[in-house]
Amino acid sequence: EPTAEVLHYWTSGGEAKSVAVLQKEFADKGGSWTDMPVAGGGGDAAMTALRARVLSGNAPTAVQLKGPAIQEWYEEGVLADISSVAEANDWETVLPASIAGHMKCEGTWCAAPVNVHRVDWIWANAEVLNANGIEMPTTWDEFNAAADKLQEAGIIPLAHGGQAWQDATIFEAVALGILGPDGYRKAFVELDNETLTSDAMIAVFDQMRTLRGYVDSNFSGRDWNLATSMVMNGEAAFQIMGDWAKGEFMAAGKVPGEDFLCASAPGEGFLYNVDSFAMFDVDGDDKKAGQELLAELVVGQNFQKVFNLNKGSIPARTDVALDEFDDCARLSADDMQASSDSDALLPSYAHGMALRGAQAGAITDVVTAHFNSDMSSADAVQMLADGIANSM
Amino acid sequence: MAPILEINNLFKSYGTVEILKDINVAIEQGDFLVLVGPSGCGKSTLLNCIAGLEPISGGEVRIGGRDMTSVSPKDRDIAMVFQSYALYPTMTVAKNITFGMKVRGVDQVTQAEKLAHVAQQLQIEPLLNRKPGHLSGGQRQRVAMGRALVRDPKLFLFDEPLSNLDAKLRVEMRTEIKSLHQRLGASMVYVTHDQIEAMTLATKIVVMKGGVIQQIGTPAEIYNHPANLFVADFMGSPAMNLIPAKARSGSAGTTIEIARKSGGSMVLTDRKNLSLPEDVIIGVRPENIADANAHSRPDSQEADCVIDIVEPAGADTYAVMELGGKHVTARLHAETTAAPGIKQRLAFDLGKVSYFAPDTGLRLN
Amino acid sequence: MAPILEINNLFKSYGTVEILKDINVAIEQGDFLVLVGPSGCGKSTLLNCIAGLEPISGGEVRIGGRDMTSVSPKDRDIAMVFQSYALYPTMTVAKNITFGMKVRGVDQVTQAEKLAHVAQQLQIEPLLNRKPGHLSGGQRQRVAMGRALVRDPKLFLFDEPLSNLDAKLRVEMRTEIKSLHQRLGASMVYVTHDQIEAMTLATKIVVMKGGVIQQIGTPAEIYNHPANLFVADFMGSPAMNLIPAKARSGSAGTTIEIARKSGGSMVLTDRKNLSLPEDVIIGVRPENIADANAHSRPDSQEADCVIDIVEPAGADTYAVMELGGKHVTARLHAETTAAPGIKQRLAFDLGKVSYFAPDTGLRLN
Amino acid sequence: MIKWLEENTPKLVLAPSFIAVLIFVYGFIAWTAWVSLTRSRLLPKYEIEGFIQYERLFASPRWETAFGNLFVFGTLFIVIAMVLGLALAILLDQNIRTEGAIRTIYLYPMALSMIVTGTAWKWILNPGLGLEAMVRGWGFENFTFDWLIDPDKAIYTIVLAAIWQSSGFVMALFLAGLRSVDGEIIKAAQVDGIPTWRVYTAIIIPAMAPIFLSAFIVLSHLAVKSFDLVIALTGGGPGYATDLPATYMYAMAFSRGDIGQAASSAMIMMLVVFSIVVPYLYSELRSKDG
Amino acid sequence: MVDLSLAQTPHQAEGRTGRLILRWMLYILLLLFALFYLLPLFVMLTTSLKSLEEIRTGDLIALPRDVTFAAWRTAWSEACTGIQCEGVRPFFWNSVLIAIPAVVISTLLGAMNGYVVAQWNFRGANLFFSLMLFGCFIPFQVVLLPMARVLGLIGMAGTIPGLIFVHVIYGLGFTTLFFRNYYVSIPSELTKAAKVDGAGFFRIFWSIFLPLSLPIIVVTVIWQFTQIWNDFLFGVSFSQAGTQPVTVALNNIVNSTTGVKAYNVDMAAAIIAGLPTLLVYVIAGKYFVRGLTAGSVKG
Ligand SMILES: Nc1ncnc2c1ncn2[C@@H]1O[C@H](COP(=O)(O)OP(=O)(O)OP(=O)(O)O)[C@@H](O)[C@H]1O
Ligand SMILES: Nc1ncnc2c1ncn2[C@@H]1O[C@H](COP(=O)(O)OP(=O)(O)OP(=O)(O)O)[C@@H](O)[C@H]1O
Ligand SMILES: [Mg+2]
Ligand SMILES: [Mg+2]
Repeated sequence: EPTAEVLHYWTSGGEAKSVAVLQKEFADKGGSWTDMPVAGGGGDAAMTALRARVLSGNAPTAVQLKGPAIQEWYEEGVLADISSVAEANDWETVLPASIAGHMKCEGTWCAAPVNVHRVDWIWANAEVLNANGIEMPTTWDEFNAAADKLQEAGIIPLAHGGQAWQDATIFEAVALGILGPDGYRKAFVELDNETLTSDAMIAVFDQMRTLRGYVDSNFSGRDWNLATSMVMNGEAAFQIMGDWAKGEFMAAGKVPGEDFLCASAPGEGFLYNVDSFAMFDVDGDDKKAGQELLAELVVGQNFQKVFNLNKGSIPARTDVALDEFDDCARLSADDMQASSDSDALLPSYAHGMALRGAQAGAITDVVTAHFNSDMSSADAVQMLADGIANSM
Repeated sequence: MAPILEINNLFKSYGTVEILKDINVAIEQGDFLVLVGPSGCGKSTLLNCIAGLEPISGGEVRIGGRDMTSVSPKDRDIAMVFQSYALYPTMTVAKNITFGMKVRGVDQVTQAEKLAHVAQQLQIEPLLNRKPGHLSGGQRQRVAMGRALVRDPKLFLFDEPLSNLDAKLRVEMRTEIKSLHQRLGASMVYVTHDQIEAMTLATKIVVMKGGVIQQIGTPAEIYNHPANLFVADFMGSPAMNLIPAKARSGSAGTTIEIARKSGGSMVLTDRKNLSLPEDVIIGVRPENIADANAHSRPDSQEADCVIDIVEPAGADTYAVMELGGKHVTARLHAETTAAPGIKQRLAFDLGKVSYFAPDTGLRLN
Repeated sequence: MAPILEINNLFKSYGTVEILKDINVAIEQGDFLVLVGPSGCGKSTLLNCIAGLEPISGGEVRIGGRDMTSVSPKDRDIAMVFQSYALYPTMTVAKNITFGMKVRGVDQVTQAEKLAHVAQQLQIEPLLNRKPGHLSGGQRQRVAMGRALVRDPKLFLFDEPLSNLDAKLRVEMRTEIKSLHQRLGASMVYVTHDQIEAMTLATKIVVMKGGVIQQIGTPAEIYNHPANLFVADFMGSPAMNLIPAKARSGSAGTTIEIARKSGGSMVLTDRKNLSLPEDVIIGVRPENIADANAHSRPDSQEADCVIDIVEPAGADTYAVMELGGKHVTARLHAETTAAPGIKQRLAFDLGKVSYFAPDTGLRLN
Repeated sequence: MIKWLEENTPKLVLAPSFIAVLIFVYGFIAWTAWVSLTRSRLLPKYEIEGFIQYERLFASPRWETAFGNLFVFGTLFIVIAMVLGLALAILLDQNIRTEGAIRTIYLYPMALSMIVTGTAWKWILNPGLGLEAMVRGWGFENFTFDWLIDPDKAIYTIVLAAIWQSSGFVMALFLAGLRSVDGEIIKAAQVDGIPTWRVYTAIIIPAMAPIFLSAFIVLSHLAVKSFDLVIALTGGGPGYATDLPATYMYAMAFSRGDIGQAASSAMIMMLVVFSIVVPYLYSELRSKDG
Repeated sequence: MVDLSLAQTPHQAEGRTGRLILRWMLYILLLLFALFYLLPLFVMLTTSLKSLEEIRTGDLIALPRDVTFAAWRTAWSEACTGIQCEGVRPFFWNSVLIAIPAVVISTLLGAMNGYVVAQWNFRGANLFFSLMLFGCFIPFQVVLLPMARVLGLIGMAGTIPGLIFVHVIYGLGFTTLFFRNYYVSIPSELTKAAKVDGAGFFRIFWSIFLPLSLPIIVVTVIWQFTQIWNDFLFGVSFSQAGTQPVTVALNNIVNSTTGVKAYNVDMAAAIIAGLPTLLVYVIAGKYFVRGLTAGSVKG
């Protein structure tokens, strides 16, 4: 009997429902699922637990892991090889190449992708935009112009929560817009020093400074969903946030396109945040069977559809029918396809897809320090370079 | 002038147990009141009530004419030595003594002077920098004394302040207290179970038993005219002999007939004119039964007695015999010829005896 | 048989201060050793060392012939009454008393019996269910006694066990202790500052001063033949009169010349043959200076003295005069005719005097 | 054998704790020291590389902030919580009829997980939602209370919340101490004419010196380890203005997979604790013997 | 009981009113502090009684417009903590199983250690105590990984006994601290008397010291229970599915990064999770008794 102990951090109502789908499928195939949810800190708590479990020689069968962390764990020699499943199900072709890249460790498959969150979304209150005669901006200059207008009208242009990861989220959206996909890749995937210290990067920080002016004064420490509420209430006009914000709108009964608008943040490209399951080396045939079954199901058509319908993200595999998905999701899927083709499908650094923790953290430190003080952009760029050097 | 301390109809209970019952005492400025009574009779409790440390259940306490019943201890202007010492454990001896003065803002120089004076009186100079935990029992007690002596209050309350001192020191301390009393004209309430202390210090003694006052009087009154059997028995050491007897009035006075162990009886004649009931208890102190050869007082009556036990005690020898079914103690000379089992001629000083009613215990003469 | 308790060359320091210096004592089975000495001289410390409650700095303690120096208190088979009581605050009186038995596995019935017996002896039956916090001082002390009395140890250690009891109770307790001692043949070490207690209870007295033993002897030896000025002064109440005098040997014995306040001198003749230096201190107890009419002893010498103070004290009257530059106390009859400022004929009992060297303080006769 | 057992019972009783502490505290400290000299990332490695982690640590502006905050936060928190706890204990000691209820109210903040109370505090302190908005709503338009969003003052909101959470326990600790002081001594002081406040300052409080040690250790432990508090209330923000060494270390060890860095920061933290606690401990234990 | 009622002025009539005023001031002061302490609870309670809709649209710290207990029900038995949507209820039992033995064991050990250090002075006792104390300061994040290793080695990884073990070890420093510092002020004569009475080490501890320790036991139990019950780090690291304590469940309810946030359920869950601790405070609080050593020794 295949068994699996699954460590993950999907615990809110919608998320839990989504995982339950997987569990049900797993059970239908005769598997027994042990749930080990640990939420908090964007997975930090789960990673803490994971480390303790691995060190005590009691690793879970499957763990919700993403981005370079998969490779890092692989380097510790604790991941299992699920290439047989991947090859049997032809993951290579159904997954976008850059996402598939994250799932492989030195050529073998070691993780299975679940979904794709788009991070560089910009959300808006339709009514507010209408009332002020504003279109969804497509460049940062447009955005700034719209924001100025809104500010005059007494509306908070940008709803934002002052937490480091939220700062980083808008930062990477801005960076992608200003540096362009290649520049972004150079800076935040390859950590190219030249790009990091370029004038364009100074411009990115300048735009951050400008954005800071569009945020209300009470933003410090605000949860992202309270910021979303502000957009919903018409208190604020825009929010730059991943597609999970859509869940808040939906939960409040808002309709995309009517009550609220979604658009990719100004500029080209697509920043993704892909959740995936990594399989850990475990003893016992039942557990191994569980891992294989799990991997197969996770990437299976049905689960990819049902899960992402619930969660608000889009399937990782590109061959899932999207009829039941909402407009924003369909837009996301189209963009992903397009970006993938134009080589602009990029990992989100703010959500741990692009860099290892230490480097990503070093960047965030600078971003949030800059955003919350009156540091000059030039200083910020210098700090950025130093910080990254120091984190190596 | 109002009495310095006046206690009217004071009652005190712990829970349902009544500890003090209807206490009425008044002392004048300069009085030295000594409280005596068996262990547990309520002496410390009474002091606590006077000090305001225990709430009272009824009656009132007036100090200097003011009703103090609801005034807090620190405003009663009293100094107190506790039976349990109650030293401040974290302070040195010197601090223990000067702390009260410091709080009252007495200047440094005066503090130092008073401290030096008291330390010398109490012979604790070498200990001034020690903490109480490092002192012997008697030393602690002296520090507790010192804490009261540096004060200059309306009223001193002492709860067995010398019980842990050696005889020599105790005599010296007693003298100090007496001279303090005379010098300052301070008023004192003093608990002791040392009879000599009570006798030599008091201007007034209160004898208590089970929370009830038995007698109030001068030391001489208490010693010579005990109001009842309890007081008679309690005061004096060795205790007064209380011998059941038959009294019969005659022309020459009253004859007192006391049963002997061997059968028969001893007859003494009190030449005073008394009207006694037939059954009496005659109280006679050991020092009023002496070797016949030594004394020759007008009221003495001699008789032969068989001695049972002889107890030499330094300056005196005590002889115990049986009379009226009781052990009777006589105080004889250290060189007495008395020996156990031998008949000895003894003189009974009838001028000093007390008579009590066996039923009520009250004094008859 | 080995002595029940043997202390050899015991030293004890607290930090750098030496408290006990070269203590050597041995007591036999059934001995009743009383420790006396001024407050702070080290009595309690010595008891603590015997009990093993304080580590000793040198020497050894042997109980029942066994070296106990490194044996824990509970295996020394001792019972102890602490000067500070040290009752268990959370236990009732009954539990306080039976705790030791319970620990030693004495059966319930015996426990109850012994408890009942001891409670009756100590008159604390009504208190058995109280906690120590709700007792009077004397009651606490009796509970502390009870805790020792229910035991049946090789050695009892008592540290001023009766200091907070009234005179009557104290006499009764003293009798209980004495009879316990005789009945069980138990050995005891007993600290007291009550001279009568010391005299009546002890088979052997140890007088200490500043951690050094001054004299060991029977009560009579200590009282009548004090080894030095300290012991002479310390034992007896009122204290022995220690009067500087000039001694001159002659044919009729030794003449002792004592300076009078008024000038001139008083001359007494000791008919014993003594070889004394010229300067001596003559020690004479108050009871050995009496009204001339009362006594007529072979060794008595009469002399006229001017009395300064008269202190009546119940059974006796004390008269104070000045001789040899010292206040000298005489114990006269309660009915003495002595009065301040009046010349009184007094009898000095020279058969009972001690002579000391003024420089060393040691006894000469 | 029995005798030996008996003589050594006290030591035997301490032995398990002693061994546990040796292994699980000092052993682990040694382990940490070791790791702090390596380039451990996700999981500990054991090849010694020298002091690079310390160099990185001291080059980090975030650590600088965190370290500085520790002193501001620690000092304020310990002092205020101690004073407040003692004051509350004394007030509660005045024969208060509703003592039980009040005591529980003062204590309850400890009962609630900071994961959530942080959110409540965040709202209360948020100028747009909480106190400031409320007071302005009452008509005091100029009232400002915006520490939470001011990078220079945000650390004080952490102090506030920390005091709110722990002062109740300090109060309980002191209350237990007050209750253990012998009543006779207090009586003696009253008769001596000592005013109540002096009774406390001069007699009762000195008698509780050991309890102060307890309170001090508890509070400094909380100060050094304050973690959920910061995470829940400010998340270290604005920026990383309210970062503390504990949050820094956690971030390094678990969010960033930089265990070597975490270990070096832990060593520095312990060094700080050592330099503060040891002198205090020394004086405290010495005075007990003296 | 000692009455330390506040100062009284000389004149009796004035004294009474003066005292009354002081008394009132005292109560007002206590009340003000109570308000300060209650403020966050007020916010939590009101939030937990609101509907999610109201929270989204309304003022966060205002009183609820419509009171609903739905969030409480959800928190207790319906909220999702992963695929399991049974609220915090199932995790309660784990926490109880961990907290009670850990509190009892660590308190008892701490009491013994404190007793030895305070009353059985031997060379090195103070050193031991200092070592113990310093152990209080080790950051738990540091011990996590080596501890995981050790638990794995001794086969207690992921088990409740393993968690108890960890809590006992890292609670010892504090329990020892509390008891030692309480016991040093108990007069050593008590130990002496008991020794003479023939009581051994354990007997003295059990019969004399434990009964004297009520207030400090209360404090220690409050501390330990709170620490252990509210512990998250050890709970999350050393548990596995099925042994997770309630804080992990609470965390799972509260801390979703990308899911919809239900503040009312969060608050209700937090209050529910805090109830046992509150209960301990109320029950244990009764034993804050005064004057346990009364009458034990004089001087
Ligand atoms: N713990 C201690 N540290 C230092 N010195 C002490 C300590 N305990 C007692 N002392 C000193 O040792 C000496 C002897 O004390 P001890 O208690 O034996 O006297 P004692 O003879 O019993 O006196 P008392 O009759 O007053 O009880 C005293 O001077 C005392 O001050
Ligand atoms: N807190 C209390 N609760 C109940 N009863 C008490 C309390 N304190 C004292 N008592 C009882 O009250 C009575 C009087 O006690 P008190 O201390 O006044 O006696 P005392 O005359 O001073 O005796 P002693 O000479 O033994 O010190 C005693 O029988 C005692 O047991
Ligand atoms: Mg008394
Ligand atoms: Mg003594």
